[in-house]
Amino acid sequence: MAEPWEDDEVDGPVRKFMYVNRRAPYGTIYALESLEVVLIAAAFEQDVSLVFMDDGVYQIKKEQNTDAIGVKNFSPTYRALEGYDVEKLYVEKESLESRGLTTDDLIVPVQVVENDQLAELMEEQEVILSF
Amino acid sequence: MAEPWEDDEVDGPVRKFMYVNRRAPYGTIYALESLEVVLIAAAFEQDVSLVFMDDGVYQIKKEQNTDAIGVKNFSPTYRALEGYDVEKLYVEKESLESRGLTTDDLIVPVQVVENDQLAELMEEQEVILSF
Amino acid sequence: MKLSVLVNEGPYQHQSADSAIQFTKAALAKGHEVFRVFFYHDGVNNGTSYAVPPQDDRNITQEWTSLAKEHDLDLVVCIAAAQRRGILDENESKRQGKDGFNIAEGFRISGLGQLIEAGIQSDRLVIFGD
Amino acid sequence: MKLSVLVNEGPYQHQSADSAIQFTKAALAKGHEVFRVFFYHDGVNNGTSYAVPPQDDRNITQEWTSLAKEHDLDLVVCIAAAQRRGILDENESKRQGKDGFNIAEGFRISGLGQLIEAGIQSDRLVIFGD
Amino acid sequence: MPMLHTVNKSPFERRTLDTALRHAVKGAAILLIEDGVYAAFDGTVVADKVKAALSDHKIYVLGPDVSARGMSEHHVIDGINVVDYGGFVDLVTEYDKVQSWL
Amino acid sequence: MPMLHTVNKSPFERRTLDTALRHAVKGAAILLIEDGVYAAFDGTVVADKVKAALSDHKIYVLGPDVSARGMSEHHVIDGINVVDYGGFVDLVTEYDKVQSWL
Repeated sequence: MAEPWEDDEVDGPVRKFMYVNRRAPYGTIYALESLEVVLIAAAFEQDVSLVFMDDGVYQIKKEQNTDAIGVKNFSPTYRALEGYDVEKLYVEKESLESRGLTTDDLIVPVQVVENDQLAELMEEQEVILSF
Repeated sequence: MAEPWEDDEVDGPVRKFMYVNRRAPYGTIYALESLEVVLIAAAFEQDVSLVFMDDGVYQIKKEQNTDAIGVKNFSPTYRALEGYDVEKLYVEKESLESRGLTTDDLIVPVQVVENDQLAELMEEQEVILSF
Repeated sequence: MKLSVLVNEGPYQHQSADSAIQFTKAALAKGHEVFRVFFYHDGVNNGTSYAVPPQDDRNITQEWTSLAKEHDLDLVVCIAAAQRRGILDENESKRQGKDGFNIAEGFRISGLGQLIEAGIQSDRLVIFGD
Repeated sequence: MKLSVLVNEGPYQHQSADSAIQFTKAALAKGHEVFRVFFYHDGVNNGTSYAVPPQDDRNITQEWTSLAKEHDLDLVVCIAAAQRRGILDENESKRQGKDGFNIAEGFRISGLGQLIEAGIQSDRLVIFGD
Repeated sequence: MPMLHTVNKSPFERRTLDTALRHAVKGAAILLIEDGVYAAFDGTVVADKVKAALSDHKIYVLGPDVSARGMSEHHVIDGINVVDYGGFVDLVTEYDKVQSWL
Repeated sequence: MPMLHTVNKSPFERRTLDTALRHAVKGAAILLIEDGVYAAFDGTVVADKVKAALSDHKIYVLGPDVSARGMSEHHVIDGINVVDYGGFVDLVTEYDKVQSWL
């Protein structure tokens, strides 16, 4: 489906972009500003994957409520990713398990992968942006 | 010995200040800017201790040569601390040993302490500045 | 009690500044005196008047400015750290031959001695950083 | 080859900016093309004209400016990250009703699309950060 | 009173919590804030270490940072007390001094 | 060629090196820079882990960061190659892409 901003699109081949999210939300800004890159990137119609691993799995934890820390809760935006055709979301199994989490704790549907599968997936990419 | 800047001195009781240095030099600025605090603090004639622990022990590693990274080598300044009457320098034994270092590797004479001695020393302080 | 606060990281990148603001508000609400808030390392970037964060999020510099106004807080930005990072008041701007300055309302630029003084004069010094 | 560089931390606080400069110089010395250097997160603070670091140390912003001049480098500061952190060019300054601006010579402010474009157009993207 | 140690780093990424525990005398308190709060929950690979520390230390966790991260106070390890910013201030004044393990 | 992984964090403070090693396929290379260089030396508590990794990976360390920190190239673990910034650039172009484990 064509969107108005797609006029801005850069000509060139479709490349495989992977965004690797490894930090918890709120303690640092990387999670939020990584999400801002992904949203802008959507207009470029590249082949996009998102990975949540290490503390990055906490980015998509359900029930975030930031009222008492005075910071904006940006977690609902992850639910909007599907509307931007960002549909390949991977979560590393070991990262989830060592934190006592399951996919039921997550705000979006994801594909759970083992760390060696993830390593192979990374090798298949053309550009890796790690946050 | 009275120094000219001691006119700036704040009236009040002498307090026990401890500066805890836990980060390696050059990777981040904390080591350098911690040293800048210690030098300024000397004018206030408080009871000052410096601790080097964890990666902070690397701050006083001999033979630093920063020519090829284009950053100023500030390690000689640690040798000047004595001239500022900053003479209580502690290094944590376990931090040294786990990094394969000995006091021979260090640019200044220090007192090596076990972690439980260090814990007691910290309890004796009135102000702890951790970098 | 008399408390002082040290902020070592810039706003937004780390939560430190937010934590420091919430802590300071809570201390004031409990009737404690906040002797000084000192900004060191990248913490000096809390004092820029040039930031324009998104309207649906907090404005950390403005929160400091409001707190300073309401409670007559002493917000001190370290001069050496500020020079390294590009935070200037009008005097410093002239002295360095720059075209403008960006220190926000309610902040003042001064030396590291102000941090040591806060350590001497306060019953507690609480540090927020990375 | 065509390389691009992403810098995610401000100058001095972390070594990232220094590493990025040394890497960029080495790449140019080897005859590679540096398509773009993009500054994101606190990396935007590399582009402040207000910094006055001690004279016996390096001036990171000036090094970028010189590199840009010598090699016609494209130094792009992310607009959203810059607004959050108080880096403004003349246009932005007017638009936001500020008194001055602090973008350094050789840098330009633009959107995140420039980062994606660098990822698409370059053979390699190398990231420096914390 | 001995001192209050604050820890603001994730126990899964950094060794800060270990360092704080190794340098806290018996009776010293630990307050988990910011990303440090992730150490406070049951069912993680660090939970046993934190439970063991409860025999020598009172451990507190900052509630606002717990809620922000979508973590549930119900899953906080038994014996760890949840405090708000006011409680943080009280701890700072009750204990003799504060060491921030940054 | 598989990819180049860069690690810029001290192995004594962070788990970044472990993470990089766990996600590097056989044949991928590791480049230690900034505070990451501390992993390259013999006689430390992480040396065995790094030596074991040499069977699956070429490991490089950035010389300028080694000298800056006063560490000696003589103590670099056998099998780890010391490179300068030019060598860093060569690695970036030789391997298919770069993953920076920040």
